[in-house]
Amino acid sequence: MSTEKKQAEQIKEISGVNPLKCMKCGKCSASCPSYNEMDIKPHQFVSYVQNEDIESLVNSKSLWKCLSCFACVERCPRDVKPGKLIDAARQIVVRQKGQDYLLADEIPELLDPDVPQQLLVSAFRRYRR
Amino acid sequence: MQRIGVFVCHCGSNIAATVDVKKVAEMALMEPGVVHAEDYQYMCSEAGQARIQEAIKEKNLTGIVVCSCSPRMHENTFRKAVERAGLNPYMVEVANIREHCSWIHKDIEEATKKAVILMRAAVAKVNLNTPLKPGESRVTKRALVIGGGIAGIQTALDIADAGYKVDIVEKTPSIGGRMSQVDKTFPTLDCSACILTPKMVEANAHENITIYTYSEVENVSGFVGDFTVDIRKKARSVDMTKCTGCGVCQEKCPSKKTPSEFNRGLNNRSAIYTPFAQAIPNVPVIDREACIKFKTGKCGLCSKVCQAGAIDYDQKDEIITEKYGAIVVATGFDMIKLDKYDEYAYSQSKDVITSLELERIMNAAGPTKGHLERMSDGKPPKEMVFIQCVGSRCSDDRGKSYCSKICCMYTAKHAMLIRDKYPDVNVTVFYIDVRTPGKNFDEFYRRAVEDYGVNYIKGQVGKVIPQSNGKLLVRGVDLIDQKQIVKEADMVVLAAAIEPNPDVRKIATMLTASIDTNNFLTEAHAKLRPVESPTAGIFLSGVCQGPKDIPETVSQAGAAAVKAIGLLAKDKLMTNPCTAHSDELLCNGCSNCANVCPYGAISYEDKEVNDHGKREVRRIAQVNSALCQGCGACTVTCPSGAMDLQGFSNRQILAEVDAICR
Amino acid sequence: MQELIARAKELLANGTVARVLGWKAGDLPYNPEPAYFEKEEDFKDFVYNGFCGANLSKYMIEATKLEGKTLVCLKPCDTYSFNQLIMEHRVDREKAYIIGVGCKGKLDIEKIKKQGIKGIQSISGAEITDDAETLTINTLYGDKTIPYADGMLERCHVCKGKEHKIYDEIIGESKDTKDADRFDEVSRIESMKPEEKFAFFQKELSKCIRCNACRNACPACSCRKCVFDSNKFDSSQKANVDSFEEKMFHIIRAFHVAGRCTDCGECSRVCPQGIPLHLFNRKFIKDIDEFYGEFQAGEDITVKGPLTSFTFEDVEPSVVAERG
Amino acid sequence: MYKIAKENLPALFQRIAEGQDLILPISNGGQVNYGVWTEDADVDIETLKSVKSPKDAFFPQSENLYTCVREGKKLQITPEELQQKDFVVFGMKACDIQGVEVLDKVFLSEPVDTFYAARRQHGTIVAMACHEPEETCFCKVFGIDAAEPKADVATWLIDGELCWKPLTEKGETLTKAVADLLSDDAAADAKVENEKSAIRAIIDKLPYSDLSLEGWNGDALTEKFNSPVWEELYKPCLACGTCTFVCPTCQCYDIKDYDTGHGVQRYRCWDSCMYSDFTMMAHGNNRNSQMQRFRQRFMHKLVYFPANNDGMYSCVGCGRCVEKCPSALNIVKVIKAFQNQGGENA
Amino acid sequence: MSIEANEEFRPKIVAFCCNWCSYAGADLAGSSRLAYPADVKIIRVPCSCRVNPMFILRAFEKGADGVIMCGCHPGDCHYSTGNYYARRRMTLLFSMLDYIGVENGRTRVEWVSAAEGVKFSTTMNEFVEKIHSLGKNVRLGDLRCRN
Repeated sequence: MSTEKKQAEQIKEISGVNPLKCMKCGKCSASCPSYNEMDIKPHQFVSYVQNEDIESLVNSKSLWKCLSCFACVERCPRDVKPGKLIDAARQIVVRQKGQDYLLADEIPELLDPDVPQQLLVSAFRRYRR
Repeated sequence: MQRIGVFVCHCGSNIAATVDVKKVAEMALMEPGVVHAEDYQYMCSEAGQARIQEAIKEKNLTGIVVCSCSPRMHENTFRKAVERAGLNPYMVEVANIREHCSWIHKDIEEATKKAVILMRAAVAKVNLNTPLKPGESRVTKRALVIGGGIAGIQTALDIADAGYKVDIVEKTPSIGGRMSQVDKTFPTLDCSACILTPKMVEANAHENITIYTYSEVENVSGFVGDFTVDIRKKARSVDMTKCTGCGVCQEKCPSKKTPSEFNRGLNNRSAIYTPFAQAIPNVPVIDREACIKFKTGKCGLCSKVCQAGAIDYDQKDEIITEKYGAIVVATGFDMIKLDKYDEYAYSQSKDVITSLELERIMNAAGPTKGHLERMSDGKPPKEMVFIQCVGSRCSDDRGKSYCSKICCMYTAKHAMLIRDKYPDVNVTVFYIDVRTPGKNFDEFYRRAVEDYGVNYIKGQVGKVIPQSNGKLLVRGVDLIDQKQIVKEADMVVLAAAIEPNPDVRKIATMLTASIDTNNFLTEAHAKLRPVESPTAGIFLSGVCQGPKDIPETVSQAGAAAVKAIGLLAKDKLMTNPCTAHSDELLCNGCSNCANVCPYGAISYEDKEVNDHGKREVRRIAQVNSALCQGCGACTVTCPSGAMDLQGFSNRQILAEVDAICR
Repeated sequence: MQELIARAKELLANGTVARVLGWKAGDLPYNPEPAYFEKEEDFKDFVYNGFCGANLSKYMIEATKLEGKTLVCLKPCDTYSFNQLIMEHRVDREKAYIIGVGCKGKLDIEKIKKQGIKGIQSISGAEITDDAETLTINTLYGDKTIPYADGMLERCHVCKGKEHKIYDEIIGESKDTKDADRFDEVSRIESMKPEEKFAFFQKELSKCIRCNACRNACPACSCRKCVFDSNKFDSSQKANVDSFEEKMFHIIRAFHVAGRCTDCGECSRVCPQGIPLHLFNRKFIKDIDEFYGEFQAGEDITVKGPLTSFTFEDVEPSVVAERG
Repeated sequence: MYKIAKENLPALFQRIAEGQDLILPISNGGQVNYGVWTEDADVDIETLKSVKSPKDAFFPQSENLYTCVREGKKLQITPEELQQKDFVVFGMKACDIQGVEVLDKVFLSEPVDTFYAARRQHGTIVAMACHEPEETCFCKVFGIDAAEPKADVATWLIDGELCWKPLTEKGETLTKAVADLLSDDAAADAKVENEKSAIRAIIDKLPYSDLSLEGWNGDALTEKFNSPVWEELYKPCLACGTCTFVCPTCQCYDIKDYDTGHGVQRYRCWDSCMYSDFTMMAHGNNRNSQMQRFRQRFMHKLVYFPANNDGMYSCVGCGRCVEKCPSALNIVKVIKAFQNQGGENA
Repeated sequence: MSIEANEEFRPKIVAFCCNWCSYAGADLAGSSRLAYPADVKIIRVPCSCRVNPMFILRAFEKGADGVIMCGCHPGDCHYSTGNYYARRRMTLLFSMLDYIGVENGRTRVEWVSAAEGVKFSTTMNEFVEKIHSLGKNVRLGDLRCRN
């Protein structure tokens, strides 16, 4: 199995998403609050995984622009959940980086007293895995 | 001992490519009772059948096993073939070595082994087969149509024209159904009422048609050719024979706060009402929930103003029991509830409406007298957004997995009509795909785009947000231009999915007709028997079977009528001989079998039996073979094994079990 | 007992009933047999005591076919069986005159003998009239006493109550002798590992001699001809050839009475090998209670049995595996 | 007279079981029945009566006769082998031994039942005197002495010792094989004599010991057969087979075929005259009421059998049916019923 | 014909399928070429309510390693109520088999409609796999049938 294929399989496995279920309606992109910031749009994520182009996904800006608000997951009529794919791609990045990710111990040093708790949790969710 | 012939079919290469058919035939000769075995290219062909017939004559065969495709496919073919050779048709058993063997296994040795076992099981069974003779039952020459929409009306008219009596049962106060709510029809844009009303009138006037409106089917018993149906005629509180349809009662009625069902709740109606002006019969009903007289005992205004003296507050529900030979289901559809689609703000804003509501708004007899206006403030809209596939093509539990089929076309129609009548209104349609298979359909859609300037955007809407300025903020996506679209609209129209009428479940249970996971009635065969239910004598007309537009509905309605006529034209029917029967020497008369019989086919009688010389009067179960459908529920509940099923007897099934396990 | 005899004689004399179905004293202190009494002088042998365990409902299947009414003595638990037989049209209520007889628990001679008692010459304390809490047994090898409860049948320890469910009149006091939960043993087995369960039943059923006493004594097994006696299922009878047959026989026996079995306990009482056959029936009863709601066969003749009814929401068979 | 301490019995059983089967009373699930000895078997020689009689040792409840295997349209028939291995039945009581003699009359007379004959030939019976006879026993009525059983070896269990006395050649052979475990003790003779009289004294006190068999013989056939007493007697009978299956002398069997899927196994199994399909034939049943079947059992034991076997009854008074009948019916009640009837008529 | 130790275990599996839904579902699995092991042999019955517990015990007696019953989905029975009765009967029977120590994976009920060829095939694949994991049925078979 090629690396690309392996990675694509890995993403599918982590996210539990079957990209073949997508009917390309675009409701995810229509729902996305970060749409304009993204280079690869939410609905495209699905076809990237389908086409096994994980490299592009991993290097995209979108990966870190997604707020994990899960609007796309909620509204997707086909139960495809693009948000989960993005999450899974992040996981791949984290795994590639090995141990080099945010640890709980590091937080106090970084902590700005004005940072809202919510952001902290969301950041942790994004960078901790 | 039977003299059995085994015939192994190659089915071209369908079977022969994976099953060693020669080997199966050779092994068959080893089985007890088998005196003849052969294989042939196509057993179901003329020549194949002839070989069976020849063998029966030459070798005096008493039982036949055909190893071929599914018995659901050709069991009848082979039964008829052996009958022509003088053998009882029920002496045939089919071993399914195609669907259950050659098509699912690749390894030849393995598939052959399995085919041999399936053949053995069939031989073991046929060894115990006995000749069966179908009984006869009469056909009541009257049909029942459940549902008085365009499907029901058309079916009833066609059956009636063929000379048979038909009754239509309609739940609402008038026939007409969904089509009567529609303003214009695609792709011709004729006025729906203009083409429907004449049919309604014709049905009402037809000497062979009886219409029961404001009525529901309460109970169904019996079987093909001889159904007995109880129809509940709900109390109308108005004497149909006296009412002249003048309408004064409706004008004077002081209770006018009930949302109009016909206008989809967009305006109100009186407590005594006819749903719409062209209603048939043109006799109002009193909605007892809303009527002041019924709620408080005071009022009685309608009775005072009725010159014909037709108001009858004491009227009671009436049960009409009638016999029918055939039943056609035409229960139609409704729009799905949109409460799970909160992102489209349907429940938050009056200006987010469904397409059917738009039909009423566009209709001259509707709540706005045909003027396009916002339901919130009555202002004419400038920006309209249509959202497609709301609840259709969904794989989650919020919507339906199927395509509702009619939305693309009616949305094009709406867009076109609006642009035609109100050229200053901008119309945007968000779509996933535009599906236009149908005569002149795509041309119609292209006209909306090319001639009327409707803005079609490929992409879905993610959210509709009601604004404080009364407008609706629509956030969608344009997948072609790769940009998110945020747009202010005055009205949003949702193409909500259609679903079968929720009552159909109850009706299907009464009819013992099967229903699919989406509550559409199942057809007997998806391609070859699309208007028949698997339950004999039950036919399907219109959307109750699957989404359809009007022309399709009308043609299916005609087809269902033809099938019903075909049944009614027969004087007698052959009944299935595979029915239960009780061994009177074993029967305890305990009633357990009657308790589980879904057809009420079992009764008891005190009968003198001769039990090996001992004469005794015993309570014995009797099966009415015309009512028995052969399910076998009784056979298992019977503790003594007195009840057995012909064609699937205890010993036959056990013989199959033994043959498979040996 | 005297009141019962007097009333029975009276009903016989005034022609209300043509015969009386009760018990006749045996030739040993503990073996009275079910018997018919038609003449006044027959009553000299009439007995009703702690050893009259037989459920006479079963005999009523034949008795109600006879000319005239039959007076039958039914203990509270027997009346459930009688009701069930009415439901299944196996007895004719019109031809039965039911005297609900008092019961303070019936005795199990096997259980008494298991306590090392042999050579029995006489037993006192088994008479239904006195309130003796002990049995005094006079034997060739000396006198023994045991508490009444220690000699009671298993079924009486899980007594369904002292209420007669159907009767024309009641004579004598009854006592609820319940001092255990009837599903305890079933639950204990349920909690075993599969191989333990299998070993348990293998051991018990290996004793079976296929005498059919359990079936023939059972008021629910009232078939004119049992499936195991007819050739409809090719199910052989009376051979204890292979362990499978006993399992087949006992599972099907219990299945055929599932939902109809009143848990009268006759099967276990009559088994010559002391197999706890009620454990099969009670398993079905426990499952029915758990899956489909509490149900007591024979309690109410207007209620359909659990295997001839259903609800749309019934549990799926996979519940068996899911329960673990 | 030899003897062996009770605690050495396991060693004795082990020795006997070397090279041959040992069948003896084993307790299983609270019930004592005869079974093949194994090291972990729970041997119980204290309990007077096994539930089933030991007749299984010579006439099993079910035994194969032959096996047919079908291949294609060919049948291969393999008869079951006759018993070839020696075996010992230990602990049989005098009544059960008389039961075997009844079976001998049936199976060893012409035509000889070879399956049975082979088992008789290879079986050695070690009998035990009845230490404490019970109230259901009535062997005395049939002239059986429970105190002194006749077998290949007779034994008495007295005060923790088993006294052992070979009576036949087979018995001597067995005794030789286990001689080192036994000790010769002349004093034992006296103990055995005491035991015998104690047993006989108890037997005289048993409630059934004075039962009279007067009038029960071949001559009484018609009179007994036509008696109205049967019509009353049979009524509590549930038509189960308990009495016949626990009986040491009931010898009726049925022959059945079992479809193995590959062929047929023909076996015979005990039948019971209480069953509705007893002697069922193609035309039906010649005893089609339970009264007739009930009568058959007792007429056979007390009238037909003695008529054909020089007065030998085919009841041995073991009392198992007395104990086990679910309806408390039994042969004693039948015998008594006729006495009473006779008295009244006279 | 004794089974050699190294010979692969090929379970015998009996599937009772109702004529209207499950048998048709099996046909659809066939025409869709959805493979499942050849160990499964189907017996056609008119309705799941025709399946007598005796049939299931008989299959085990004669050496079956697993028995599965398929019928129409509850509510969809061609005879309207048959599968409801079957559901109760099988629940109780399976519970009893479990109670006497028969591994409960050897029996299964699955509702398969005429349209569910995929479900039929996956169910059969799963079931065969389960029986493989349980191995040969040694607790319920009749010894005389083994050779």
